[in-house]
Amino acid sequence: MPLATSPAGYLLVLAIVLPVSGMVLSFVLGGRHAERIALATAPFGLAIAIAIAAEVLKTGQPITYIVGGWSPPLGIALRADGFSAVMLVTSALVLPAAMLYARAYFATPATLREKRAPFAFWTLMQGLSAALAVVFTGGDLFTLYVALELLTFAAVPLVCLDGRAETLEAALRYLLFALLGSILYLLGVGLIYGRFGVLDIALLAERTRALDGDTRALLVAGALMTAGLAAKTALFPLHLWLPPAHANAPAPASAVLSALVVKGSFFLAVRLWFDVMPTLASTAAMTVLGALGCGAILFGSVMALRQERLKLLIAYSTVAQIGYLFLVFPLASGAGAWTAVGWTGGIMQVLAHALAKSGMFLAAGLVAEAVGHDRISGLRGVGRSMPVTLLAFGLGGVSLMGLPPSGGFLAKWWLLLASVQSGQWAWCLVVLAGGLLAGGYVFRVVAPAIAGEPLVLAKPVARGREVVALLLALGAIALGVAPDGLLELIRIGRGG
Amino acid sequence: MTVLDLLDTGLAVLVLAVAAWTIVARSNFAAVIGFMTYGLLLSLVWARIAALDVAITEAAIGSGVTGLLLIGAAVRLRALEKSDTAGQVGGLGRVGAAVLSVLVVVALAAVFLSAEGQGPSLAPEAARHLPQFGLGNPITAVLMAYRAIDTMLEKVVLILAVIGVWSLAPDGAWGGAPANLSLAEPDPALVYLARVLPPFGIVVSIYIAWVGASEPGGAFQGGALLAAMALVVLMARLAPAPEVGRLWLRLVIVSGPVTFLAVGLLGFAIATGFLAYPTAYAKALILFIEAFMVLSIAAMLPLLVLGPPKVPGGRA
Amino acid sequence: MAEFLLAAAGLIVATVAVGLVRILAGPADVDRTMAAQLLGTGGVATLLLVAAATEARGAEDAALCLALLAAFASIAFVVAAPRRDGR
Amino acid sequence: MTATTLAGLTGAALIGLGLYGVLVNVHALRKILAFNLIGSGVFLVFGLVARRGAVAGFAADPVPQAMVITGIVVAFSATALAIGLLLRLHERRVEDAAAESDNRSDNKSDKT
Amino acid sequence: MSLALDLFTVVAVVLGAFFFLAGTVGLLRFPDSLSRLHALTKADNLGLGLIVLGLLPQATSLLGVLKLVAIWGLVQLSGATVAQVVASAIRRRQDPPS
Repeated sequence: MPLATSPAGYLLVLAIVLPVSGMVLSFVLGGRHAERIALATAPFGLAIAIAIAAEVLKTGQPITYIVGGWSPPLGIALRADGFSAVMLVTSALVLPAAMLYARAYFATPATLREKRAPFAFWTLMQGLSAALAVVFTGGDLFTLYVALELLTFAAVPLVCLDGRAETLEAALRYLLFALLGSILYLLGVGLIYGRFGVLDIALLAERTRALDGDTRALLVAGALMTAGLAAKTALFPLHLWLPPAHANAPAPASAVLSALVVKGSFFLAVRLWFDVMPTLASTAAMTVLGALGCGAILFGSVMALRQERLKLLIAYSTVAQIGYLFLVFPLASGAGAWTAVGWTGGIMQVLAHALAKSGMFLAAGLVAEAVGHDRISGLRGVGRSMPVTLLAFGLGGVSLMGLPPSGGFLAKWWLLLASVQSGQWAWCLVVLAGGLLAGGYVFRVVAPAIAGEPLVLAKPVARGREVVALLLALGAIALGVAPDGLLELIRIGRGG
Repeated sequence: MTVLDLLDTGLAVLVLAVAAWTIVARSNFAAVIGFMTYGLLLSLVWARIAALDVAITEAAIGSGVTGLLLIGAAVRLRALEKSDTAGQVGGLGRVGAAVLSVLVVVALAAVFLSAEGQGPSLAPEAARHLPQFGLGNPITAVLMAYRAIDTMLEKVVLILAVIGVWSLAPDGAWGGAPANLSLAEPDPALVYLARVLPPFGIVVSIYIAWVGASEPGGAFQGGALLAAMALVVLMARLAPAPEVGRLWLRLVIVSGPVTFLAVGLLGFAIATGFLAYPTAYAKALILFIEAFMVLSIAAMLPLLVLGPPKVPGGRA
Repeated sequence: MAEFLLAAAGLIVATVAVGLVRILAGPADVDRTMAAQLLGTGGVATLLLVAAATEARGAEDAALCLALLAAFASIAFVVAAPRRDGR
Repeated sequence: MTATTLAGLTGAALIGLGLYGVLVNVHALRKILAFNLIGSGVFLVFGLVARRGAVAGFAADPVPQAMVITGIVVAFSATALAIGLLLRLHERRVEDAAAESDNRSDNKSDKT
Repeated sequence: MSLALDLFTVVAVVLGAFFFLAGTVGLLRFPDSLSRLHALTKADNLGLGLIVLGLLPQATSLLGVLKLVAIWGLVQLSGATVAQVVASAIRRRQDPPS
């Protein structure tokens, strides 16, 4: 494993420093400057992310940067493998999309120097961007703890920007779950350090592989960290905080919370079981995670079917889609021949859901703005008055259901394939059932929306914002023709 | 059993008893007071396991800013408490929670007892490079050099927390100042204390921050003490709470992380890379960053205690 | 000598610990605050004794911090507590 | 048993107590306190790890101790944010209840 | 010489501990808040004062002496303030809540 800085390693530093500087500068200058800085730095962020992905793809190797020249275990390494790279690019796409969309929501009025909600939104979004960059590139378990907290602190206040009592309650509940999650994670970090005196992931991978003898500390650590990360990812039955938080947040915030923030803690759970302690990922433990995922798929989908508000429906759908992610544990761990397919399917699910769900939340936000409410029963004919918005919602739905051609289809197809090849048939049934249920809750919205007379809108919305939502949903569809390069990239750094 | 063992065991029992009290106490206020004494006892425990830096941190934070934060909350929530009849979940939930908690404790205890004796350590490694910084305290080297990026990011966490707390303001109050800490005119004795104590406090803070280079102490501890002094002044109403829209306030807040970031980037030019220090100037640069971090912390901690802006916004 | 100082430290911890009963019993919040105040002073004394007995570097500085903040809890209580009939 | 192991076991017990408190207490302020108990228990575990790293004349391993200091800062920020949310929520509920229960036009809306 | 100093330390520390004990007993046994406060300030003043006095001969450096004296001074200042402030708080609220 490389423990030296790669030639392009400085890109990882830039990926972190750029949003941090932007956030700090926005905080100082405030007002309209915060918005300008956020939007102006976004293209550079995307360029850095793409450069990292290109470099990883070109060299076929993870990129490493040794911070301060202090090699682990004493110092800290930043590291980006293929999974990191695709996540960086995804967040560099979704965040700016949500920001562009949010300009109308969170504009500072000309009469004021600075306004509360816009100031908080634009600084916190950049904080989120920085937090995600550290989550995806951190190579040290304690640095990743700090990254998790950054993520929490940037995400929670976004939920209650409108200041209503319900949103405050949702934010508080979210915060308590998240804090419990990160403290459990931290406890695991302490136990691992106590066992090896090392927190660097690459070094730990070597140590755990060479380990024979007492694995008690590691198993306890693994269990605690997984529980903590599951709470932060809202894995069933620890999902209680997610629906109120994601449904009550302003639409652009909901989009990034569902698309990216829950993926951050999932990303770390994957790091833990696939990189830090792959040899300890017993079939039983992985099956438990998969089973919880199944529970999430079924429970979340059924709950989504029963919701009366559009945003709550989408939020419960997130609970269900997170369930699919956890199938990656039984389907991609171990040494079976199917693991490559299972892995690709799992990662594809992360990407497809990020794009589809952000598009759907943005679309739902537009509907709520235009109609004045988001009760599903009152949305008959909305598709006729807002065709672009409804198209965005529908295309996102196609990906959630797993219909071809879409990223969601490929993800579910590969997950099915891996479960068949590995003889773990039970997962197949749940994946298929989840697809059907998703069809149910998407059609519940779409069918009446395109029927009947066009709904009279209380307030028209800007075409540009509809296009942003549509582009995200189209991205989820476009993943369905995944180029080989992407598939190759996703696997770089695996099984090393 | 030696006297020392007796002291340690007694402390442990005491810590656990007070902790249990904060869980079961009926009134919130009693629980909060319990929690404050808990923090104090904990700093004695830290002193006993050779973690004086942590003991000082715990003493500075636990008996200073955290206490004020919690007491303020307990008092303001008192009305709520009375309407809240259900203090705890029902019997079955309690049993479940107890079983889960006991399981966790047993698992942890098993790990600790199975591996008694020496564990892995980076202490020699951390000490080996100390001379090149001219530092005597390895913890400062860990925080400011080996794991500098964590420390830098932790300051970003603090900024995000400030933004988060500020974002809870009522819309009309934005740009204004947080509410007064004291509801009534301060007692003359308090005003006297607030005049006399801060000069000593400033000296002690600077001493603690400075001595951190070679002995237990450091920027965070110094900053936390300064923050406590600022809060004493605010409680006595000798100075008004600052308005959150002020440029100077925001500059002070970010000065620590910005200096850290700037010196870190400078490392690309004058040293081997990000957050690397050239050997000749290492100590000077570290102390330079720490000076601004003290300032940042001394500004942010009181702001977190003060809460969101409340004052202007013309409530008519 | 060290043994004696530690014994004294233990004695003081035990003594003020007994005083913590006031936190449990109250009856008023002001009594609870006083118990915390006593423990604070006791903590300073204990740290000083431990510092002298074990030569733990920095224990005196920890005591210095505690001494600086000795009045903090009580003042916070008085300042935050509303007036007599306050809500 | 050494002072170090004792501190570790104290930490473990604190984590258990705190976990129980978080799960059992309904009031958010008490949950926040309990969360802090877990936090300090976890820090004590780090303290144990640090102390067991006392090799070759060093009193303790400085790396976990430094992490505890970082952790304390983060835990304080978390407490402050949680309390901010809780107080604002309380305030909002009082305001909402007041707005609901009396709609008189001469409502002065003075809260304290 | 050293023996005399040690003896001095022992006597002062024992006396200091005694005052802590007295303060605690007062805090527990006295019937009302004001007299409890009185007991408390005794512990603050005399208890810590005597212990600091007793430790002075054990100090190894001038800085150590300075710190001890500063600690004593700070606790005195705080103690006096607390006594005043808490006393007026007690007077302000004759009927305690909760």
